[in-house]
Amino acid sequence: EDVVKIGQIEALTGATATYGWMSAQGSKVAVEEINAKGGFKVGDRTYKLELQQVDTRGEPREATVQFRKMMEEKVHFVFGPFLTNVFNAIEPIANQNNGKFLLFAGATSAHAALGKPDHDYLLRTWNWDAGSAGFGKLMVDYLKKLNTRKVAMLFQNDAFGKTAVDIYSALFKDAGIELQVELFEPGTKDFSAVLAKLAAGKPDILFPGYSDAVLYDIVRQSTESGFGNRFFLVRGSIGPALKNKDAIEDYIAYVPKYFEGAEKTEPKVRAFIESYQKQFKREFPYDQAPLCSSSCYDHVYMLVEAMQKAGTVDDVAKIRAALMSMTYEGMWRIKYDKTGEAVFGFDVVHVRKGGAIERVPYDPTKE
Amino acid sequence: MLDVSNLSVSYGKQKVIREVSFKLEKGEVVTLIGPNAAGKSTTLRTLAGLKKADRGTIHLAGKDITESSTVDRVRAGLVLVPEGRQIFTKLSVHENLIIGAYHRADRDHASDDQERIFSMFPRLRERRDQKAGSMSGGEQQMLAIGRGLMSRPALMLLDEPTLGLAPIIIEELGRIVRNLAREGLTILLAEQNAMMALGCTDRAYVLQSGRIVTSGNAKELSETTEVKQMYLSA
Amino acid sequence: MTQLVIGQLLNGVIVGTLYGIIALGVTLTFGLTGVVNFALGAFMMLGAYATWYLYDVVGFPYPVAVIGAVVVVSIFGYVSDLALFRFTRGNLVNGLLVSIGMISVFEALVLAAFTTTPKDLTYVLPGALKVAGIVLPKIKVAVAAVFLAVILGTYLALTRTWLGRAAFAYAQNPEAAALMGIRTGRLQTIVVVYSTALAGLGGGLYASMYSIEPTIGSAYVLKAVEAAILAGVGSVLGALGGGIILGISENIGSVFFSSAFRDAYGLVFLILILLVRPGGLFGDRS
Amino acid sequence: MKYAISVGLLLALAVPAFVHSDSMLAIAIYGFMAASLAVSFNLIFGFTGQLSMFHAASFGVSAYVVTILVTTFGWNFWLAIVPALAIVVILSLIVGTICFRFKLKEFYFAVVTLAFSEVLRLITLNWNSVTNGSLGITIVDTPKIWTPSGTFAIAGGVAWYYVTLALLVVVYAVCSRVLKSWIGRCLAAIRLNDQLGETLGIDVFKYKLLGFAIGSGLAGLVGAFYGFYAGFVEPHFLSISLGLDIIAMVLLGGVNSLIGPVVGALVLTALPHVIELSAELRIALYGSILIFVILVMPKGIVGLLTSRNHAA
Amino acid sequence: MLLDVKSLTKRFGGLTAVSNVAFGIERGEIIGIFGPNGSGKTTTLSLIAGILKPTSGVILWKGNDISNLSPFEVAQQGLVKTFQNPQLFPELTVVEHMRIACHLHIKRELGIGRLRTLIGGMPVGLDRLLEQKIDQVLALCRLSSQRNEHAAALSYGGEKMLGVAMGMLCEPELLLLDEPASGLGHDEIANLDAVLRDLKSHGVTLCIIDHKVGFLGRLADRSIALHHGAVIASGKTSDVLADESVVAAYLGKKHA
Ligand SMILES: Nc1ncnc2c1ncn2[C@@H]1O[C@H](COP(=O)(O)OP(=O)(O)OP(=O)(O)O)[C@@H](O)[C@H]1O
Ligand SMILES: Nc1ncnc2c1ncn2[C@@H]1O[C@H](COP(=O)(O)OP(=O)(O)OP(=O)(O)O)[C@@H](O)[C@H]1O
Ligand SMILES: [Mg+2]
Ligand SMILES: [Mg+2]
Repeated sequence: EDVVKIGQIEALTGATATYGWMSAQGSKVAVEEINAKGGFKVGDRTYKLELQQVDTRGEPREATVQFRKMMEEKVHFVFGPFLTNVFNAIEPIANQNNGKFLLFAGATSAHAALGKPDHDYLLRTWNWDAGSAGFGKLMVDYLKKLNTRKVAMLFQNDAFGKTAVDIYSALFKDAGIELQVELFEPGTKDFSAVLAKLAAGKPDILFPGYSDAVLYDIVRQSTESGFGNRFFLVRGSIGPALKNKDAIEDYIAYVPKYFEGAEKTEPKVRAFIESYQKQFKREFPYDQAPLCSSSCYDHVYMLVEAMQKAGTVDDVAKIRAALMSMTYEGMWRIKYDKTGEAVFGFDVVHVRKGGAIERVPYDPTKE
Repeated sequence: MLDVSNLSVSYGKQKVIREVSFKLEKGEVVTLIGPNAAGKSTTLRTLAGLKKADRGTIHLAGKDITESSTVDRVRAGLVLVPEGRQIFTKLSVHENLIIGAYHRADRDHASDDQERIFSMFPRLRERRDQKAGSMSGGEQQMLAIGRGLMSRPALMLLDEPTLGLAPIIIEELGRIVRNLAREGLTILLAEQNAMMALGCTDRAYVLQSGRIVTSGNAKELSETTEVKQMYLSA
Repeated sequence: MTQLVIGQLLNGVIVGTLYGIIALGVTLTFGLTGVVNFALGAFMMLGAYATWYLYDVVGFPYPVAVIGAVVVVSIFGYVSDLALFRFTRGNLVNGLLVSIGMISVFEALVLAAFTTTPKDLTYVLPGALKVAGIVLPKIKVAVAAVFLAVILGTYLALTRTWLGRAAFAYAQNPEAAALMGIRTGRLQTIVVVYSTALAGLGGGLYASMYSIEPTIGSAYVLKAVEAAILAGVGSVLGALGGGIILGISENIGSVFFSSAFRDAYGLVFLILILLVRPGGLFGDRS
Repeated sequence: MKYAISVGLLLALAVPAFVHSDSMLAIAIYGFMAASLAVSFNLIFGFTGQLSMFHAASFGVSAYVVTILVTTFGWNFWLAIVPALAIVVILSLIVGTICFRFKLKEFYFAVVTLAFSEVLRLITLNWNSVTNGSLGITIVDTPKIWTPSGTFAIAGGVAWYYVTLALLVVVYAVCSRVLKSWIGRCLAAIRLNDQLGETLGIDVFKYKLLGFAIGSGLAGLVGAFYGFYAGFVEPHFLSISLGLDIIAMVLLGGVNSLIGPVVGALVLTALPHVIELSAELRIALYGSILIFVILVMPKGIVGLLTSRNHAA
Repeated sequence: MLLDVKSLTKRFGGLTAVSNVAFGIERGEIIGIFGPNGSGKTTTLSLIAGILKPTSGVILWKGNDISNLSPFEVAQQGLVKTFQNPQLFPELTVVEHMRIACHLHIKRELGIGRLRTLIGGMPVGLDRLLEQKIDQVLALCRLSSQRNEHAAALSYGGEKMLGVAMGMLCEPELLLLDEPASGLGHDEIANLDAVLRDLKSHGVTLCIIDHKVGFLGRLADRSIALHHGAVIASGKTSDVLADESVVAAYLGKKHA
């Protein structure tokens, strides 16, 4: 019986683990499902998947060693990393192995590397803030429509925070919106001082980043102490809004999919959530970056489909070509643009005081 | 009161105390004299439970305490005033004394006893609130003795109590020891200063290289030429 | 501006009491067992999770949940003392590393049981007090009051009781303490367990103010260690004072300068104070 | 002992002839650099008795200085090491002078050096224009070596393997010479009873500072190389967790010798890659090993082995 | 005058531990310091040795004021003090203590040339000389048999003698001894007496505190007596010990 190895290189523990940990679970669900069904056929042979997940702990050095090992073990498909600094660290090693494997990266900094020489291996599975199909611009436009003149950005002082600030500073500038920026140390729980300081600048809306862990605290502290009750965010869930629904005025969030709603209307989403619950025997974490697990889940299936289309499990150039030319219909409809950046739809969710939810879907794959 | 028989103690492979036996009656003052490294401190530390004996038994007031912990021995009335004082350097004189009464049932009334100690060593009263660690060597020695008395022991072990004391205080100490014995306290002294020791004790044991070589009535012992030569001329 | 500053001054005090309660545990354990128990942060995290579990999952009333959490954490503390800390007494570095090892173990346990997903307790006491334009969340005020009461109670207990005296004596000379009839082993166990209970209480109340994750402890224990040192090890009220000074310097520093340097403000303060008084603000000069 | 070390060194020299796996070499290379850090740390910690939390800062500052000089200002790598070491030594002299003048000891010293180290980390993290903040700096240059048969770049696992092995040998040799000299005795006196040492005529302040500066300088030397092998520098280089990892390595190997930290560092670097476990289990295992080592082998691996020998 | 102490005063808070003390020491003599407990003897020697800083007053060493030097600088000038409570390097053996005490000798001998030993090691001749000297001093102090034992295993008397031995290895011109004989037995005191006389004959000046009046009374040429921090008597030792105020404050009864 033949196996196809899939590697996944993410932080599974440590302070930066939230997204990597969820991603790892999504691919795990997909792999177990596929194997439980007896694997998949390419040509006349049946293959099973072997998932190798390593924990970088968010440490670039650790990641480089683990990544080297994957390359030596001839893993042709690697998912991750999500973290920008980890991606930067393994990039040179990946370049040396160009042509031998495909990397389904998530890091924002991977955007800039797409299409560069020696980067044929690189695909970017999440269309993030930056780029033509990214949602950053759409979000800023949405704000503009609300007559926003000044935004206060409050981000974690880490690699992603810095990247986000760079991206959005430019976007806000183009849109003519004034910007106030404060960065906080990872691990901060009391935002009172920095919120008070930002509030003193009288912004129209607060733009906090970027994981639920801090969102719950920021939204609560900001509304409780009267520092502001309008929020705008591009990561995380609407959980904090619903929890403080009577204290907020507006809460506008980019959500790849509004899972609580989608679960009721889309059978594929329902199936995924059930499968997740069966696999891990726990509640599905709606407010914990469900996009990471679900998108990894979809991408595993998409990859399998691409292998079947290409008729090979190890000719990565062919598989890449197949990926680039296909449209996958899973929980999302996913395409790759010509640079290798994934394009798929997402929702803007606007929660208003009292908990009323308005959902504005965008689907760039249709254009 | 105290009955030690066939006590042997060693550090690692080195035997320091060999088959030592002796007895103390209630109210008696007995001295262990002997040159440096004879094993006096080791004997006392073993009696106090700070050091484990290899062999032999220790009975206090008829009870076998060979295996008891230091704390249990203190509670049974056996108190050691250790060599080198070991006072609580960061506590004041007053606090050091009070802590001496820690294990007593009536410890909340310990201040009466403190007065008694102050009258024995007036210097301590003058220094009541000074940090014990900053006191002179001799003052610390007085404090250590005072602290030992605060626990109202039945048997008190004094390890070189004259260490660093001025002659006038040594003489005073001799008087204090005799008075305490008269009040019913049993005292075991370990001393180099045989002159003082023999002057205030009833009986003495001479310890050499971990063995008891002579023993007897203090007066008689101090007459023997051997002891005279060895210990009294300093 | 003055409102902003006063508001943050008060917030600094409140945050400082939380540092203070953990710092008290640090100070007591260090003073008595010679070990810096870094795992107090992990105990605090356990306390927070236990409270969340008892309150939000099981459904006990909040105070009962907190008390339950304190009990649970104390049991963990007792077991870890019996199994581990007993063997590292008086050895700063070994104790430090054992406690760091424990952090890993506890974090792994919580991770396995509850995942990295942050938990946010159902609000216990929502709303805020507004006085002269300064807004203070009710829950923070209440929590700070409890911490203050506990620290002052500990102070009174330690200065007025024999247990406290014995503790101080033991810290200085264990052998002499034994000669005074002080049961040293038991005393140390009491202190280790008490400081873990404090951490459990800290965690339980923490959970009512902030969201919780398996890693919350590490930041707080560092702050607590800084507070304890700043105050001078061994000083009970100093732990509180040190915590408050740290809390204030962080909050006020963040208002006037970049918040990205938040942790540095307390540290600079710490360095300055130790240079003027090498034994800490409330400690003796030595 | 000498014999064992020589044999170990010979074996180490031969390794690349047998091991062709790039990731194995990478583990060895990181192991050597960790070992160099641990050995230099133990000069301050094990032999002078100062629990310095400044080691990661020395390491990181030097890594940054060399990187910035090379990538931004186009300096030659070897030349850039000189100012980097100078800066590290000066910083350690400043920090050391402050701590030792004010007689900060033990835990107080640890926390104050930690404070300095954290302040430096925060500066590195937030001085965006120079350090590129949290993203760190990617390094593409490779240092070159001149030999009679031409210059060649230090690139690839094997070259770095030998370079870092040489680095370890240099660091080890420096520490060993220092400890065998009169300085070593002064350091021991300081560690065990500085008041007595002072009355015997030892300038406690000077030798404390000397030990601290030598150890920190050596950490700086490691930092200079580290970034160029890893391919990046980032603010985590100065983090507390690196400092704690170094302590763990030293204790695992044994504080009382120079070779102990080497052993501890190699073991701790390799361990996570040898045993593959789920993430939760792995941290639990790491914690348990740490606890086990300290409770069961308080003298570390080397201490355990040598005491066995003595008994036999 | 080798050492000249002028109006030396030391206050601790409200307590004046040393008050206006003045005395001089000539090269080659042995001077004794007597006085009741807490009279300021140790404090005086600590001031001279630089361990404490005087509140006021000057300490002239060969004419230079040394009152603001650190202990190690004072030691380098040739003034070494031993401790009343024995001080040790825990973990080290007796001979290792002695090697550390050779620090000043090596420093004097090699100076900056010590840097060369970093590469080449210690000159063989010097090394051998030092080891010989260590053995000699250990023999004198009756510590030879415990040469390789941990110093913590010594009895109290042994610890005190180790202090004296280390002091001797520093090769001081003036050795300040704080109660060297306390805790020593008769035999050891006799030996100490001989050792100190021998030191004197080799030109070392000695200043000794002790409560063993018999021992120090025989040894010291000249003495001073302190009481409440002030000098109450000075001069020939026998005269000082016969002084009425000394008898009243210190001896309790006339000393033989
Ligand atoms: N901790 C120890 N480890 C090993 N040997 C020890 C230890 N303590 C004491 N000894 C040895 O035991 C012997 C007896 O020592 P001890 O301290 O009992 O003598 P002592 O009679 O009290 O002498 P002194 O009058 O000098 O205090 C000595 O040879 C000493 O070296
Ligand atoms: N650091 C200090 N702080 C406060 N008082 C001190 C300090 N050091 C010494 N003293 C006091 O100064 C006085 C003189 O002390 P010193 O040690 O000089 O006495 P001494 O003559 O050596 O006595 P002894 O014969 O008992 O050793 C004592 O009363 C002591 O309590
Ligand atoms: Mg003794
Ligand atoms: Mg004295």
